[in-house]
Amino acid sequence: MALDKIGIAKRIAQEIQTGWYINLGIGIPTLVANYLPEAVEVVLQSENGLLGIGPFPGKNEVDPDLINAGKQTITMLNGSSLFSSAESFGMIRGEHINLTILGAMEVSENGDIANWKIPGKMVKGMGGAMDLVASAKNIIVAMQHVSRSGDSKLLKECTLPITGLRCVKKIVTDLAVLEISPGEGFRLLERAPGISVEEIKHATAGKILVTGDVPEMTIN
Amino acid sequence: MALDKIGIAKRIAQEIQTGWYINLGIGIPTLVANYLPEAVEVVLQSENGLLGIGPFPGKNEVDPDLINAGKQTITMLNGSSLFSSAESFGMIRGEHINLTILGAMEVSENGDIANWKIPGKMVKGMGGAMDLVASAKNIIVAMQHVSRSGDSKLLKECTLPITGLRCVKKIVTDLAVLEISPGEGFRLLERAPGISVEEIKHATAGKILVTGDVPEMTIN
Amino acid sequence: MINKVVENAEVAVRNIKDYNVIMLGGFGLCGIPENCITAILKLGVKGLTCISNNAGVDDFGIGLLLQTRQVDKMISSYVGENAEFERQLLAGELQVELLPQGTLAERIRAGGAGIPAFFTPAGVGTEVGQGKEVRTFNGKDYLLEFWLKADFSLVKAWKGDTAGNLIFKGTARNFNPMMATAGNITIAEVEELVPEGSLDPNQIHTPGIYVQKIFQGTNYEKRIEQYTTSS
Amino acid sequence: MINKVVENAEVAVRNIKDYNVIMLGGFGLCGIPENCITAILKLGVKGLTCISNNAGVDDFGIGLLLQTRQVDKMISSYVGENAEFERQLLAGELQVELLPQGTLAERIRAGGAGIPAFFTPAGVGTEVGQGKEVRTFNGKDYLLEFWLKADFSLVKAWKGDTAGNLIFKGTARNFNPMMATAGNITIAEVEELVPEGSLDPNQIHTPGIYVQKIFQGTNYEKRIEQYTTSS
Repeated sequence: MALDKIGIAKRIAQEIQTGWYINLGIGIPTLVANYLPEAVEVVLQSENGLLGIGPFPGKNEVDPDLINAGKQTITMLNGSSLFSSAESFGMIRGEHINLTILGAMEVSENGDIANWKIPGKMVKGMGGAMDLVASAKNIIVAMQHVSRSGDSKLLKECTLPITGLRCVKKIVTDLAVLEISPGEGFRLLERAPGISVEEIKHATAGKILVTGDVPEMTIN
Repeated sequence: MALDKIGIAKRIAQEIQTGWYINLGIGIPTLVANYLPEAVEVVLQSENGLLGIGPFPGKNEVDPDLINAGKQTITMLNGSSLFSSAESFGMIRGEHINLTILGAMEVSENGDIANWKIPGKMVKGMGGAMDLVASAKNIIVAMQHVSRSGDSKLLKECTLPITGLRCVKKIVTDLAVLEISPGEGFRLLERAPGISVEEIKHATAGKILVTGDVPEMTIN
Repeated sequence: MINKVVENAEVAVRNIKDYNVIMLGGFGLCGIPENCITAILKLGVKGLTCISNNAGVDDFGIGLLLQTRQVDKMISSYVGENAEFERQLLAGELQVELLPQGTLAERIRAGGAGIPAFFTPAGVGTEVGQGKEVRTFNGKDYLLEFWLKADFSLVKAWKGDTAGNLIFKGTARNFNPMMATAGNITIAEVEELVPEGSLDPNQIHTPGIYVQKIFQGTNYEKRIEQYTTSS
Repeated sequence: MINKVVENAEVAVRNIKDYNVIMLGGFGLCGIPENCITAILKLGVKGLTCISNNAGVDDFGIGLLLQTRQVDKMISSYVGENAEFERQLLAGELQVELLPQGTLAERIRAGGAGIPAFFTPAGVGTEVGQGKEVRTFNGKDYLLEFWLKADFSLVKAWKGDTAGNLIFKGTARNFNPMMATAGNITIAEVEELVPEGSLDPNQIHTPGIYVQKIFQGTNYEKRIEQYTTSS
């Protein structure tokens, strides 16, 4: 059975190691914070100027001067710090962030990502995505394997305007976990529970590499 | 009579207008602060990270964590602010400082300045001088008109390693006030009390421009 | 120290002219110069180029200046959630230059800090990189980007003193400190204006040297875009 | 939050190796990492490249590491007042690269902020500009300068928390915040180490993300170079 958004978030949470500073994009990536194992100590960055994002506030704690990059009201933790946008992107470009998790409209088999613009439709802008993908040492993409219209989002080459070149390391979709094997294609690492290798191959337009038995994900 | 250091400082103090942010170099420039008219409201910058240099501390106020660029213990004023060296030189390069006053070993008739190195002797380093002279909108040099060995310090071209090109606007020496007239030379503006135009011409190796009667400085 | 206080927003903005370039602080609706925006509406200047991370919403923030058609061009990183913006853009009535958020922040910082150009990896191989100089350092490609400056920068702080020193609060800091450095004239509106000497020099976010005019703001709405609670 | 505390200076510096590049905060003797310098003396590593605005005095600060001949190269802006330094320089035992102070500060900031190169006006037409790319922007000449990074950055703060957040005091801030961002491993020594949550997030000068190790310093001498009083 294909994973739902929570399933994708739970699977990504397993990738996270203690001691990491992490930037979570809007949507599924934001959900990942809810499924981190208790023992894993990480710090979440919000690119509008905060390290140490806390839970959403109680109704009496809401502060309009404290929001995340998705403009949601948030709280801070003990040990949090606040800073300007220039400092924040200095942190990002300077590769001080260990992991970036973000959504995508398309990923190519060499790790290109497209997630900021659909020509002819409204352009909302790239926000911080281009800085993040140009700089992150480790990028995981969270997305559906195929679009609503049934087209694969894992392609030989992106068809939409690019956000960044050769940057994605791993992709977690509703069907599979894959990593980019530079120069080779998408290496299939894990199947969603009950999803066959054939189904994943069918849903993947780019070159897919399958070696031996591909294990099923373990999701709690 | 040639001015002493205090006389030079007092004459430079007359150049300063209310509302200016000013960087004072080590030596005579530092003295200028003592002779500002009461009504003139300025802010002094110390490039190691302070706006609003106050007087030297009383014996019980000395704080090793509060020094000026000459490493002297200082105090702060109401309205002072502290910042990093990167921010400090951002202020300087970004031309937020209205006036820089510094010493020189040589100045050329096109406004070049040399003040950081004497080849063969010890090189102490340029500190912040190269940033200051490359960026300041208004630079006044405070110096003796001739060196201890009797050589003019106002030259056609500098002989020592350059600190900055075509940057000096005005020079106040023990003998005269001169401004750089680009492409023309040193324009003599004022004479020190009792010093003749001929004496100044004699002490100036670079081209000097004298128009009409040159007034004597008024120093209180 | 030099006193930068002016009476109110109307006095502060009155020298803004048609076709000026203005920077406006804020991220979304957080930390925006609400009073200055209202005063510019009243002033009625036209043809403005606005540099701001976002373009407000339909009926608040810079969205208000779009409604009155006072803006010819926006330089931003994200402009979602604004129907009037979309209409003007599609009708060709509004020029829009979209930049990566970090590039925008750094170009403004560079403008204030006297750095005319710098290299950044953001946007290499994308539309943003078209026509820009690319150079490789240590095997990685970077774009050459230039400083941004403005005729006026409008920033919003939490506390400020009469000497122009500013302290921001929470994530309302965002683009405000860099924009304060990059305006030929920087106007700061503050929630609390205090006498010089009231703020700890060690806690100042924006030194007063960058601020030409400061005033006590009034009636802050501080609208929340995504009111989200745990319960 | 992630705990960065180590026991003392000896533990903090023990991974520094011969020929490493290290940055040391401070301006003159103000805000220097006294405990780390002592620990490096004890560690005995050789061949170091030290990036620091100054080189200490004969018998304090980096001057101590020059006496023991642990330093092969200094990158600084001002190195006056140090006789041993002068002796080694003239004897060709010490390499010295002198940079304009603002260029030094900005190159370090660039190293931490992922900017491989930038243009600055300082040094155009001087020895500093020899061999460097010159480019004209708006009629003014600028030099291309590159980022600086270090294997280890050693910084000294006033207060720090267990998560590595730092607050500096007075003009002891100087080069410390930029250097904290530009070290592969950044070690912070603090006068007062406090639990996370003790420092106001709005007053942090260096966010903990930049700091890999932090320890409570001891026996600060804080020597004054030019003791100057009004009376």
